[in-house]
Formats: sequence, structure tokens, C-alpha cells
Amino acid sequence: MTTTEILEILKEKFSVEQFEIQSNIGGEILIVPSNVLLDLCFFLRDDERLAFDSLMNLSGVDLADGEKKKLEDGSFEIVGGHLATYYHLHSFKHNHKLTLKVLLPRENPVVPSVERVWRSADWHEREAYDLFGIVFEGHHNLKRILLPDDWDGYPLRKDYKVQEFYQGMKVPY
Amino acid sequence: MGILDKEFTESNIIITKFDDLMNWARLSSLWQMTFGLACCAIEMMATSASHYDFDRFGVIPRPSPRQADIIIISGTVTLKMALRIKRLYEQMPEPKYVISMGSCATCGGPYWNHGYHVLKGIDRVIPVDVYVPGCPPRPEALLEGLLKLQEKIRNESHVKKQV
Amino acid sequence: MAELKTDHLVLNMGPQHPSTHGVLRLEVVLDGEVVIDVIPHIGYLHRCFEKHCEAMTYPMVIPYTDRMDYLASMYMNFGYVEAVEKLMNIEIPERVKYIRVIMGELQRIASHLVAIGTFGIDIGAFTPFLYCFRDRERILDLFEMTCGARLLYNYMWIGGLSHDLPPMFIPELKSFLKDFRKNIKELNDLLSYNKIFIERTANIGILPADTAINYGCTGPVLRGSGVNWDLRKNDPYSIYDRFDFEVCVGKGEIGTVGDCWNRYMVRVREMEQSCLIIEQAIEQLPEGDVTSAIPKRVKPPVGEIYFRVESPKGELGYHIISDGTVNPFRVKVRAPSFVNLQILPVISKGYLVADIIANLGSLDIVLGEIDR
Amino acid sequence: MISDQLAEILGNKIIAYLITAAIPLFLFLVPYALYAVYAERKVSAFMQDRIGPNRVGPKGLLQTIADILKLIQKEDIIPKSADKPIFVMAPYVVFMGTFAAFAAIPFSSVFIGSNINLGVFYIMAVSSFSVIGILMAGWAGNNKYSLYGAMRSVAQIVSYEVPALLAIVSAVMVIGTLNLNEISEMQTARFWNWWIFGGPLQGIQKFLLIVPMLVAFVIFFVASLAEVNRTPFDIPEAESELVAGFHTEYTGMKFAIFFLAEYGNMFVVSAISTAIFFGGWQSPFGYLGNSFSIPLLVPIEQVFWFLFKSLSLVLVQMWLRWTLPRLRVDQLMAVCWKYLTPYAFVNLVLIGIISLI
Repeated sequence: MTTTEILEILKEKFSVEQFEIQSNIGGEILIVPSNVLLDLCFFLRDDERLAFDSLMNLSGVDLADGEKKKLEDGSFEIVGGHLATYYHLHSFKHNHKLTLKVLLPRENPVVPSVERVWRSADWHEREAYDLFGIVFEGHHNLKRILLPDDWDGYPLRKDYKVQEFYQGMKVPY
Repeated sequence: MGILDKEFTESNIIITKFDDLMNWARLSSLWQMTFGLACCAIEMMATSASHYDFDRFGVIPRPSPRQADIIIISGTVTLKMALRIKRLYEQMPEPKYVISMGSCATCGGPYWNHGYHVLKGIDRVIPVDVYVPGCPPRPEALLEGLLKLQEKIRNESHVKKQV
Repeated sequence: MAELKTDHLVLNMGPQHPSTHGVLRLEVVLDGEVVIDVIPHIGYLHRCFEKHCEAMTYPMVIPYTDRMDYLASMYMNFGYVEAVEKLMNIEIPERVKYIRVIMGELQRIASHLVAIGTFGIDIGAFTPFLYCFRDRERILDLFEMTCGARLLYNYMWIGGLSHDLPPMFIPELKSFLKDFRKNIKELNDLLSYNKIFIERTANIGILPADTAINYGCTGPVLRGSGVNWDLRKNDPYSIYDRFDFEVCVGKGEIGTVGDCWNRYMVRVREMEQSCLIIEQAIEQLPEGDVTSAIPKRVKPPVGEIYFRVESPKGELGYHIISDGTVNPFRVKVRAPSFVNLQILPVISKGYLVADIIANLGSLDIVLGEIDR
Repeated sequence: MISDQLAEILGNKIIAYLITAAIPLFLFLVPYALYAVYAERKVSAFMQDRIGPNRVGPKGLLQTIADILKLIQKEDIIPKSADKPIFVMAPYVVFMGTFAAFAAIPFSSVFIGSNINLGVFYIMAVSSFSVIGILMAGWAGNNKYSLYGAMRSVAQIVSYEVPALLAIVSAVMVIGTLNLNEISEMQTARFWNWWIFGGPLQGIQKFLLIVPMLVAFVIFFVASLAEVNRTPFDIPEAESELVAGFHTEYTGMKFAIFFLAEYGNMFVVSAISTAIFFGGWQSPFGYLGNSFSIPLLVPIEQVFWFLFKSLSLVLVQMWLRWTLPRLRVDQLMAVCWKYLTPYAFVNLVLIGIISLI
């Protein structure tokens, strides 16, 4: 089932104007607003025709489309623009795929957690929180997962600056 | 003394100086702590396995740090792990030795530049006796490292002050 | 008489523990020997792979993919280069495709051998581990013959391979396959059908199929639960559709479908299937140049791709975003072990301490891939 | 005996006793344990396609000596939070149980530490002493793994003592004595007089006894494996679960003493099996000393045969260790209470009936 066909089915329940299809080399991407994400995901999972029973991947991305501000020490900071989360869905039943993309404002990246829909989102979301600082609302245990709890900053953001010391150990070479 | 010394080194007499005996005991029975970090740990396991057989040199794995003599830091040390390694090292009884296996443990390896969470060299946390280069070192290289460590122990002394 | 107050005991397993397969830390809440809860703590091997990708050019990322799942480096290469080739739309020579499959399947056998051997150690049988490593050593010899490295190969390049097969490779491979079949039988006699081994693993850590799917499990963990799903068959990539092989699923002839024994047995059977694939690939192997399609400059157009392959641990996905420069804008790896490990608390609750170890062994995790 | 003669020479009974007590330790137990460890490593190497220790001394023969010399040199750590007196005492208590058991083991018709009438009973009683030591070690280390190991170990040893004793009692019922030397003496002449083949009895009784005696031996052997914490019953020190079990916190010599006790225990249980079921120090084919009429040779031959049989059983224990996986703790208890103990009881009744015939 292609993304356009899926959008046809989604018409029944959602106002489709808020969705946008982005064409792309590796398959089309459906851009959705974050406020309908949870309902949409429940629908995608539970509707018999779609039956997206598994979340294969969840990536956080720093789009870095904001304004770059040079700081005094040569590094830069990004103001404005977006972070994004990608949801790669897959249906074991019908063997079709769908990619969702949610754009989030960089200053306040909050997105509803889909952990209740697919349990596999649990650690993926924690990882995105850990590395990008994206807050997943409704997640039962949103803590850092890869880095230690007392780590500063979100490393995978494009403007991340490495801290000098961690617990007395020098971090840069 | 000189004559006697020669007598002992050249002939196959087991009676030898106290130091030599003690050093011989230590270098022949280096019990290794079952402890692996990353890719190098697999090569370390391969070294203990049938093909290379660490046991030939008297190296047997001990799961508890209390009963181990050497700790082989095999793999990338992250900042989160470094403090744990330090504690493990401190739990080992003296005399204890450290082999830093692979370039990650030695200096951060391929992660030296952008690895924000990688400790650039285990020697920043605990003292290292032998560095084994490679990414990962072949089992032969680890064996060579062990032989080098044995050489080092052979020259230690209980009585003489070390420089 | 006032009732006796009891408290739960919190046992900290790892990061240094003989059977956490690396630097995993488990926080185990116990009531006597019975497990109330298991909380995995990961990140002790977080080597910042994704940050490195953003700083490197596309070909420079390949060695870092090696170091993720260090037990299945070839497959890590495989997934990455195929993904970039898809993104750049490169058509690669036939010979390269076949060699990649042969290497990939050999790597699958090697990875499963480690999984089986360490699972044996977890259960308490030390000897099968050494037998597995003995066989694995022969596979490593084959790899070494081809590209000079034992563990981390950097063998598959974007558009081709670093070296062609050496002349002695095919005969050596054939003799290995011949011996290996016998060794699988020996392994079955020694471990798989051992009464104690069955007692320890059958009906332990039962994972129902729907839970497995909801938790995103893939690979032998999912197939052990009886779900017939293998990307090589169901969503064929490369040239896997040209080979005739069977997808092994847990059948539950001993124990229940989805228990440790079935997960284990899927791996044993998959090794036999891999042998079959390799044999077919050797027969069809065409002549040709393996470096002809390697691009001078790897600079994919703007776009993104989520490409997945069936690595020995499960579905390995590369989500690559390109902004048109020589550096990837973002590479996210969907590591199979990362997702599979999430299931551990679910399947361990209510069992005993020893069963956590069995469950963990049957999941076959690699920390390099989990923490990246 | 030896101690009386020593007392005459030294003029002090206590010193004489102490010296006599130390003789088996240095003459037999320590060398045996050292070479048992070496053998274990070689056996495992042989089974695993390896070579095993071969660098230290010819064929690696000095390996374990180096080990013990190294262990002496190691720093003796007592954890800060440990219960110090108990922590220090525990290894010696464990070792004491093993060591004391050696007193009643009949190495030959003349060389036996103490030829007491309650030999079997004494060994079984004294060797269960080690349970206390293990519990002490587990508790005092103040480590959760140690405590788990100790608790499992205690549960295991106490449980398995029941089938082990039942198996022995059933054998002793026919034998009619608890004196190990007498038991060995009974099974004289040829190997068909061993109790495992029905003993020196005559007629139908002997043939009826063969199967129950075999069963008794198997039950005893399995139970004794559990008592000495060997695979498949090595859960108290299960490496993959409990790091090193009850001795996780022990270093250097204290750890070595645990090791010594473990290998000593392996020998003790094998020695009991040998003495009761396999003819003790009796030669299976008659003595060379008798045929060449050199009476002095006979005791030496007896020692040889006794050690040969016991060490073979020790080898079997090693062989099992490197072949079998390990049972889980609840399965272990199930094996004991659901299978071994009832079978042992049935066997006891059977042997009782047979002995009435």
C-alpha cells in the first residue's frame, strides 16, 4: 500500500489538510503535526486495512534549519528552526511500510509518546531524549539511557559543545 | 656469588634466589579477570579458546576481582564505565597488573576525536603495565603482551628498591 | 504475633559480570530467588557512532559500522553499503553481490556460533563454547585470507569490495562446510538435546508472538516465537530471492514455542540454512571485477532512506539522511539487540535468578550494537 | 600407632598428636590437591581440544605449585564491611571438616589414621561440618552474591545428605559394620567380592544384591557430587550467575584453602565410595606381594589400589564437570527430594528384604 492510498483511508477520520506528503528517494514521507500523532498512531495500528503492528524505528533528527549564531570562542549556536522525529512503521500482516515525520520547534521540542501504542518505542524515545533533548509526553520513564544521568547537553544536536571534564576525567583528547 | 649466579641461570636447577622464585610464581600464574568491554573482548575470548589457549601460560579466568592478578582492559572505555573499572581495579589484591588491549583502551582509538563519551586512554584512570596495539590486536599480539608482562615481573624485586 | 516484615533484595549484576555479555548492567529485584523485576541499564559502551557519522564522509563510516556489532561486522558493512548504494542509485556487479552474500552468511554462522557457545556457558556447560570457537576460528581464517583482518574487516565498500576472493578461498570454504555439518551434529548431541540443558531452557522465558511483535523483536527472537518472518524471504534485498532456503521458526517440539530452547534451536537450524545458501552461491558465482563500480566520489543527492537487512541478531536498519554533501547529515541505526533487549524484563518476571541468565543468553545481545 | 611412638620419643603427647595430624596434610592432602587441580586443567584441556598448562615446568607440572606460591604472596583483603572474625575463620572451618574426615579413611590395612568402629558414621558427620564454614563465609563477606551462594550451598548440602546417608545405610545394613577397615577387609580376594557386585555373600542373596547395590552406589555418587558442589550441582559457585559464589570476597591463601577443601572433599567422597562399594584397598586380582612372598609389598600395593580406585572416581567427577550443564536451584531440590530420596528409601527396603532371606 502506498502512502497516497493510506492517506485515502486516513481521510475517514482525520482532516487530511494538515498532513503533507514529501517525496523522497527512499519512499514517501508523511509529515504530520504533533497534536494528532497519538490518535493517528492508534488508528494506524488498530485499523484492519492498515494494521501497522510494529514500529521498526524511531529516529530523532536535528534539522539545523535555524539561524546560526557565532559565539565568541569560535563555536556556534543554532536559534530557531526544527528538530524532527521519524517513525518507521511496518505491518507484519500486510507487509507494507509507512514513514511518519513530526516537526518540532527547537526551543520546545515536545511530542506525545507513542510508547502506549508500540512498546518498542520505549527505549527509542529515551534515546532521542538523551541525544536530542526531545521530550516525549506521557512516557513512563523518560530518563537518559546511553549517557550518565549527570551529563550536560544533548550530543547529537548540531551545535553541541563537548564538556571539558566529566567527574574529574578530561573529555576531549 | 657470581659463579653461583651463573650456575643457577644456566643449569636447570630449581633452587634459586627467593626473589626469582617468587617472581617465577607470580609470572607463571597470572589469573585473568573475566572482564570484557568491546570488540577486543572477543579476541580475548578467542585467545582463551582452543586455538590459542591462554591456559598454556597458566592464565585462567576468574570471575571475581578478588582472585584475579591481571585485568585486561579489552575495548573502548567510556566515561560511564571508567569509574567502574577504577573500582574493579581497586578491588583486586596486590600485586596486580593491567594490560591495555587495543588502541581504544590505549588512547581512544578511532574514537579519539569525536567520541564525546569515550575515555581517551585507560591510563588516565588506572596505571597500565603493558600496552598491546591493534584494532583489535590479534590473539598472538595479546600473547606477546602477556610475555612482555612476564618479562617485566621477572625483573621485579621484593627486597631491592625499584627505581 | 506481628507479621514478619520482608523486603525485596536488589541485586546488581554487572557491568562486570561473567554472563552479561559485555558491559550490561542489570538491576534485579528479588524476592528470595524469584525475580520481581529486572531493569537493564545500558550505555556503558556508548561510543558515539552517530556523532562520528556526521563528521565523516560516507566511505569513512564503514570502519565504524564494523565496530558496532563486532560479532557480525560483515553484516554491518553489508547493510550500510547497500543503503548508500540505494541512496546513490549505483548498480553493482553481479560478482560483488554474490560475494557479499557468501560473506554475510559466513558471518551469520560465526555470529550464531558465538551466541550458542556463550549461551552454553550461561547454562553452565563450558565445553561447547570451545567447540564453537574452534569452528568459528576456521571462518575467521577464511575472512583473514580474503581481507587480512580477523574481526573487523572493512571489506565491503560502497559500490564494490576491497579485495577479490583469493584463489584458495572456494576450496577452503567447501572443506569447511563439509566439516561443519558434522560439527553441528556433534553440538546437538553435546548440548541441544542434553537432558539438563533442556530442563534449564525449555519452558523458560516464554515470549508470545503478539508481545514479540509489539515490542519490536526481530531475528531469531521473533522466529523463536513462531513468527515466520525473515527479511531475506519476506522483503528480499540484494540477491536473496535467488536462493532456495527455509526460514527456521520455533516449532515447540521440546518445550513451548517462544521459550529459550526454541530461540536457541532457531540459531542452530539457521546455521544449516546458511550453509545451503553459501553452497548455492558458490555454484552460481560469476566472474568479474569487484572494484569497477566503486565511485570516485561518494556524494549522494538530497534525500533519505530507511534500509533494513536481516543481520544475525535481527532487523538491522540504517536511516540515512543526506543533505547533498560528502558527509551524511544523520545516520540512525536501528540496532536489533537494542530493541530485543527491551523484552528481557517481560520474559524474566516470575522466574528464578538463573533464568535471567538463560533468557539473556537466548536473546543474544551485543553491547556494541546496543550502545553504539 | 605412630603417635604413641612419637610421644615416647618427644615425651609430650600433645605435640606428638599434632605432628601425626599434620602428616597426612603434608604427605598426602596438599600434593594431592595441587595435582588434582593440575589434572582438572589437563582433563578439561583434553576434552576441549586444547593443550592446557605446558609452560611452567616440564609439561606444566609445576603450574599449580606456582599458583600456590603466588596465592601466598597475594594481598590479604578483608572487606571493611565484613564481619571480621567470622570472615577469617570460615575457610579454616570448611577445611577442618575435610581434613578431619581423612582421619578415618583406610588407605591400607595398616595405614589408617584412626581405626574407629564408627568410621562411616564419623566421616559423614565430620564432613558436614563444612556447611557451617560455607555459611559463615557467605554471611561474613557482606556481599549479596556470597550470601546467595552460601544459602544455596547450605540448602543443597543439607538436603543431599539425606539420600547419601540412606544409600550408605542400605549398604551398611548388609555389610553389618561401620568400621571402614573391616568393610574393606571383607571384600577380599577377587573383585566379584566387592559390595557393588553383591559382596562376599553366597548363593542367591549375592545375585539379588547386585542391582540394589548398584543403585545405592549411583545414588550415593550423585548425592556426593552435590555435597562437594561439583557440576551439575555447582550452583553455589555458579560462575555465570553468582560470580564466584560464597568465596567471592576471598583472596590469596584463604581462597586457596577453600580450593584445597573442595578438592579434598572430592577425594573424601570418592574414598567412601571406594571403601564401601569397590573393595577399599583390596586388589581386584590378588597381591603380587603374596605371590612373590614379599609381605612388605602388600600394604604398598593396597595403598596403590586404594588411591587408584579413589582417583578414578575423582576423574569421573571431573569428566562430568566438563560435559554437563548446571541444574537450576529448584530443579536441584526436585532431584533430591522427588527422585533420589524416594529411590533411596525403596532401595533400603529392598536390601532389607534381601538381607532377611
